[in-house]
Amino acid sequence: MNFIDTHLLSLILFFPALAALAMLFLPRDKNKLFRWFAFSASLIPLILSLVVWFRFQPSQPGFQFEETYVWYEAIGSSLHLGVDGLSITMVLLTTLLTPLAILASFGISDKVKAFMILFLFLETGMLGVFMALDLLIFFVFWEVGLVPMYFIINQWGSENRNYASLKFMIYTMGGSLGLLLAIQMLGVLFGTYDLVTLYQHWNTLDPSAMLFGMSVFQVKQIAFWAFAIAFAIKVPVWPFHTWLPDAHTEAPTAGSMLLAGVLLKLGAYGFLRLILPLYPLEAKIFAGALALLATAAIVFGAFASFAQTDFKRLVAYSSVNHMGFVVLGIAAAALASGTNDATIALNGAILQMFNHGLSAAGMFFLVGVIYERTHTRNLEEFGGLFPLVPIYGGILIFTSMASLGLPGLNGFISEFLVVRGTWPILTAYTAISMLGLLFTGAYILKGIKKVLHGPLNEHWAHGEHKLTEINAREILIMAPLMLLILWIGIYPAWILDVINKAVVMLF
Amino acid sequence: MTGEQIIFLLVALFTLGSGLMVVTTGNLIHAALWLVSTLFGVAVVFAILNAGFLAVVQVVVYIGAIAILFIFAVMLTRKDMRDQGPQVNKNWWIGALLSVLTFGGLYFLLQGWNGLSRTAADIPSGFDAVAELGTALVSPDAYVLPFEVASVLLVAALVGAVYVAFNRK
Amino acid sequence: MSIELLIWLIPLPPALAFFLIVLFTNRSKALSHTVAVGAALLSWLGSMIVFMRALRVEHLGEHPFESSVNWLATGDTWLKVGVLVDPLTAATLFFVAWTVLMIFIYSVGYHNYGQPEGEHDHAGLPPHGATVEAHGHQHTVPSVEPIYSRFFAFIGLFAFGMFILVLSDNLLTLFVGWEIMGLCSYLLIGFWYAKTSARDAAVKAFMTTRVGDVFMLLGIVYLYSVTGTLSFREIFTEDILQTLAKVPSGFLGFSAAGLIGLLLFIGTVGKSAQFPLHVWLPDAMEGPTPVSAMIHAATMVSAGVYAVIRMFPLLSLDPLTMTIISFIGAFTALFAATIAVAQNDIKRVLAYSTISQLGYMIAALGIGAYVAAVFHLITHAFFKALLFLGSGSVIHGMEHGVLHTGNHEVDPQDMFNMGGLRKKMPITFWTFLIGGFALSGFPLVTAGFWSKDEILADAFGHGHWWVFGTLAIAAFLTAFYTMRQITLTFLGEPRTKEAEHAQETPWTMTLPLMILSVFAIGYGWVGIPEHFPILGGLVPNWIHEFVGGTLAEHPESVAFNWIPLLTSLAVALGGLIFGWLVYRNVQTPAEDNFQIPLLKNKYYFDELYDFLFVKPAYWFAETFVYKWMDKGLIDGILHVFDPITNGIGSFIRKYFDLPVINQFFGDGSAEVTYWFGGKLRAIQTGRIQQYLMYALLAFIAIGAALYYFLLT
Amino acid sequence: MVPLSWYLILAAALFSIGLFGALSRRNAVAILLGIELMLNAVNINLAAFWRYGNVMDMAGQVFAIIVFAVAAAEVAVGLALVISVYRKRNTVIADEIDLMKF
Repeated sequence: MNFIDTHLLSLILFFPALAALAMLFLPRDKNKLFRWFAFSASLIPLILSLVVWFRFQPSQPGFQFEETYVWYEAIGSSLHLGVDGLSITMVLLTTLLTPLAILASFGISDKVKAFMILFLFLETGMLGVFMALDLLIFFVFWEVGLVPMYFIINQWGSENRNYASLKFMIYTMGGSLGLLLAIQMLGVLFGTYDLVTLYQHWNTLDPSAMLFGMSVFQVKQIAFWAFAIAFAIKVPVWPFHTWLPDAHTEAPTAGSMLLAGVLLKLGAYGFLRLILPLYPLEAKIFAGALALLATAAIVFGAFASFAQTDFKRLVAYSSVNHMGFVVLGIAAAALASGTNDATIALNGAILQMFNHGLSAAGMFFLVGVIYERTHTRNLEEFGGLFPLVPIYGGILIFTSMASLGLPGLNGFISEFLVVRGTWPILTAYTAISMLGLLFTGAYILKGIKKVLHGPLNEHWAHGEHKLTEINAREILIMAPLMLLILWIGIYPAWILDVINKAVVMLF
Repeated sequence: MTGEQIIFLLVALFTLGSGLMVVTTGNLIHAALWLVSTLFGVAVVFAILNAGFLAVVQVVVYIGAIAILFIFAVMLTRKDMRDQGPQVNKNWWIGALLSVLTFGGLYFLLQGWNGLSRTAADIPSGFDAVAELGTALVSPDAYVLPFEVASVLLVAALVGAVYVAFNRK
Repeated sequence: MSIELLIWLIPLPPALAFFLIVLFTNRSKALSHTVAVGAALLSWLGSMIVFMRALRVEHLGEHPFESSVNWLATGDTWLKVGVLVDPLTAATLFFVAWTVLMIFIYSVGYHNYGQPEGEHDHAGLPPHGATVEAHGHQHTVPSVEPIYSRFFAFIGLFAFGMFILVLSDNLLTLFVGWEIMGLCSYLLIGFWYAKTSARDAAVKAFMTTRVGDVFMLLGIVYLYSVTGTLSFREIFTEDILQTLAKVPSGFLGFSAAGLIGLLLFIGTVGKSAQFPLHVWLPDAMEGPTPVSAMIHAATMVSAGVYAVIRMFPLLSLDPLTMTIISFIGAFTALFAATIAVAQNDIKRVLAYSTISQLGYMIAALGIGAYVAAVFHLITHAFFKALLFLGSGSVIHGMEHGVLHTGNHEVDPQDMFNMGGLRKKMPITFWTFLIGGFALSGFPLVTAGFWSKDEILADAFGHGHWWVFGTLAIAAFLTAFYTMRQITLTFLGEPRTKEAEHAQETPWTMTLPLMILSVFAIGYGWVGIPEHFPILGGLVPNWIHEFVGGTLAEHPESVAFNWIPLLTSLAVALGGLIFGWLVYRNVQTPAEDNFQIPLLKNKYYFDELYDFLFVKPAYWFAETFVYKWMDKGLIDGILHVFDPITNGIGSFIRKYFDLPVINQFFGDGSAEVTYWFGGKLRAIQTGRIQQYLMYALLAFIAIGAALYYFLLT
Repeated sequence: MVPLSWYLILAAALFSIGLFGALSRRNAVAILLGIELMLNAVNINLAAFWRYGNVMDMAGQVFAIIVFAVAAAEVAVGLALVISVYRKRNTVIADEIDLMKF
């Protein structure tokens, strides 16, 4: 047990990857075995991260469960892992959503082994980003998460998957390019990639010194934008968002779940973990621009979502809209760091990340459920399905309402906190973003209206096209999500307390 | 010119002459017999060099085993012995030229070596070359490994020869 | 059990009922409605206990029941949420609990919503029509929603939302309840979701109220930012109110209090369907009738007014905001009343009358008549619930007639198809009459008279002449259209065969009507002004004493004046008589002189909004944002990279890779090697001796060369 | 005493003769005979260098012994090959065994 105690994080991080390697040695064509193997393999990190969650001391400053291993001594990079209140929530979200996503992809019968292996690798990649306390490790995992997702979209996606996967890959790689350069620069400057050390050095840099023939100020600005663009693409912030609808729409259901549930959070996490602590001044200078883009994401995301006729695309655009609130909160916090308003905004932003992970994953899954049965996502081809699938309909309405931000469910809490935090700091932007909030309602209702309500499309009522009710496995996937949605909505203190303490100590 | 030198010259002439006959005589049986005489000459040279064991082995192994093996081989491929065609190929002159060149080259190289006219030191008294050789061959700090490798080689050759020459009919 | 714990528990039974029905009992109709009614009964019981306890506490305003818990972590502090029962809450709780319980019971009677059950009405079947046999006819009815239980689940959640809203001690949970009700109204208005009109009405209701909600959220957020608290008791302290009144908001000269008040008020405008966000309420008639009663009378629209009443100390700080409120209230009162005159649908008339009456309350608040607003809110809740349930009963009876004749062309909700129902449905008639007279303000005996009179008296007494005038005209119109409705529906002779065959409804429906009519008459007596001639002082003006205690400064009751009283009498009686005179002989819509197209079409607001907001929103979303910006501009820019990189790539390929690398170096070296190989292969003779010779030649040559170059 | 050069020259001459045999003879067995001559020439050198160098170091003789072994192995395998080829192609003329050509 002692080994497990001292290596909790690395166990969580590498267990999926090891399981994926082990899967290579399983006999061929045993699809059932692959599915259950991958599913149970992804449960272990969940259990371990729950252990971490319960052992975590929210009031203790700094990182916990730290582990350091030699990795690349020559350039001062080490495998340094650790979590604080900010990353523990994200780790929990990841380890929670991965088993659910794997469970959701039990319906896949094509190249199951490869699919499951990619998923487990993906989990390691995502977890690595959240746990890394070393810039180079951070980047490595950042990219590790990218590759499996590319193949998942490219191999198991729907019609337009080539375009979508390529767009996703190139977009993200385009962002990573600057990120890598900036990371290298930091590494070269300080001879270490260790975040904890960098936090101290980078901000105590003599402002009059010259680096690479430029003033410190200019260098920092350049590095800031390199970081910011990489993360902005991942979040995505308007106008870097157009990869998202394509990728989400074309990805297989489980892929979309993780893409929306976790991968988008990587960008926001980058903002919180790297940009705010490393570039407080620059962030403050450019917070206005960031807020403008975030507001644009909220408003235009909502409108674009409203304009869709493709159900999945509608949900995909809703992510742009929701993640806009995260960025808005971050922008406000950057502008007024240290104030109580900033703390509230960040609380909201982080909770929104978690909440969006739950509701977006749920929404994508529900779209997937109906797509699996009807093989269409066109809203015009549905209609009046409620009597055929009452349970599904109920779950869809519930999850939609969480996405809409109905009070009593989780989305409201985080949106309220973000709006509360940003209002005194960025009043005009907050007011404009309300337009997005209004249209959040519009597109959610449009989705429900077109799918469940209205006259029944007889096509789905009889014969071979007869729509079947959501099955037990699928309900099992939704159940934990819905429970958490309701739980956070009614009593958010359990998670918000952890976030709040982390935010107070960090920023 | 000492007696030893005379003996040496005679032996050398005998050896070389026999060697020439080996490569030039038409009848292969004769060539094999001429080989026996050459090998015998070499054995004498070994004797002159005080390498008594080598001389004995030369006679026993080479003459007694290898040369006989040749004769068997010749007899097994007997048809060609009666071939009346030339025993050398049409490029024989190139071969001859190359041989002469080789000899000339070696001779030329030897000319430039200062240890050429070295004479042999006396064998220390009580030195038993055969015993020394035996010790050297089986001593772990000397040549036991090459010795063992050689034995392995022989086994391999034995197996290989049997395998190659084995008549599957 | 401590009273605080009991207060916490009041909202829970309906919520539990919701989950119970959704998760477990949804297959059983009887079990579902039992659970729902039982939950309502429990909440009612709890509310009554709390109400009684509240009555016994002196100075409840200063020492309310309250209790709170930590909810949201915000930096170093927590946002607390909790419950609060002060006089206002107690009074509201009283009428909410009663009306909710009545509506729940009524819903059981409204069983299957007036449609007969058919054998095809099994759960899971598409609701697109079922053939049923009733009264010897085969009928194809627009199918009954088979999921009966769903209705009770929804109204349970609805009641939960309302209790939360009423009991909460802070704006945030008030907003939570507010929005839960919004969701439920959406679900219930769209209950017959297979009908396109119901579906659209639901979306319209949700979106229109959401416009208000978004502003309200901003108001809450603003208030929270400025004061750092959302608790009513903490906000309504002298210090905070003074600060709020002084701090400028930087927006059109409003003080912070004014702007917050305005933002919160916009929320109410949406929720209580005030002009200009009133458009959703008439369409909300698409829902089942108990729902209409729920939304219009007891809960949702009242919630809007309740919120304004609740925030009155804040709102009253800025005179500009107050002016806006009174203007919107008075305008809505008149405006909706004029529309109601021209409606033929029995429920729509009531819908517009609701809007109009809510305008009354808002206007009353706008002029500072706090107690009058509360009084009217309560009386209105009772008599409007009564009217809606009564209209439901009428429709139920009419549908019975429709099923009897089998003529589905006849709209059972059109008043011109009715007439003479007083004989067919006597209980419904008498209770409806009571409700209608209360609405009209029939003097002395009805509750509506006292509350309406108090508003008029307040308006007159405080010198708000134009408010007084507007409301008086509206009151006249109210009496007029109410009488029109009663005349067309119940009086005269049946105009259609269906009306002849209408039947009285079962006891579960009439019992709530009777109970509510008791309140519609009796509740007025708790608020008779002290100086009222003859009656004043016989019964203490309890409502003024009790509710007035909510405010820090006990409001002064206005001095008695004959002018508003006489006006009130005149408009009420005048309207009723005029309505009866005009409509007693009218048989068809063509004979109705008030069917003015402008009024009939509700001043074309739907069309206007469609043109101004809905269509542009669609255009903006679909064409501008998606087609032009995302697909056109952003993806367009991205797609430019494709030809550029492709162009560079193919250029390099065409002019460098292919000729230089491939042909010259690649293929070239291969060709040279091939040529040499062809030449050199002659030496590959297969003859071992030749190879040996080559090797030797090379050896000698190399050796000679080495010797020559190295050793010499 | 016989100088070292004599032995070396003898060995060189014997080697050249063997080389000529290996290069020129048509018969495969005869080629092997030439090779035997060359091996013997080497052995003469090894023995001579032992005798004229440090007598205590038995390396020369040891290697001569190993050459014997190699020669024996070579002859055994070589002759086996010759016999095998003869069986298959009915010839031992080296020039005619030229399958491995272009």
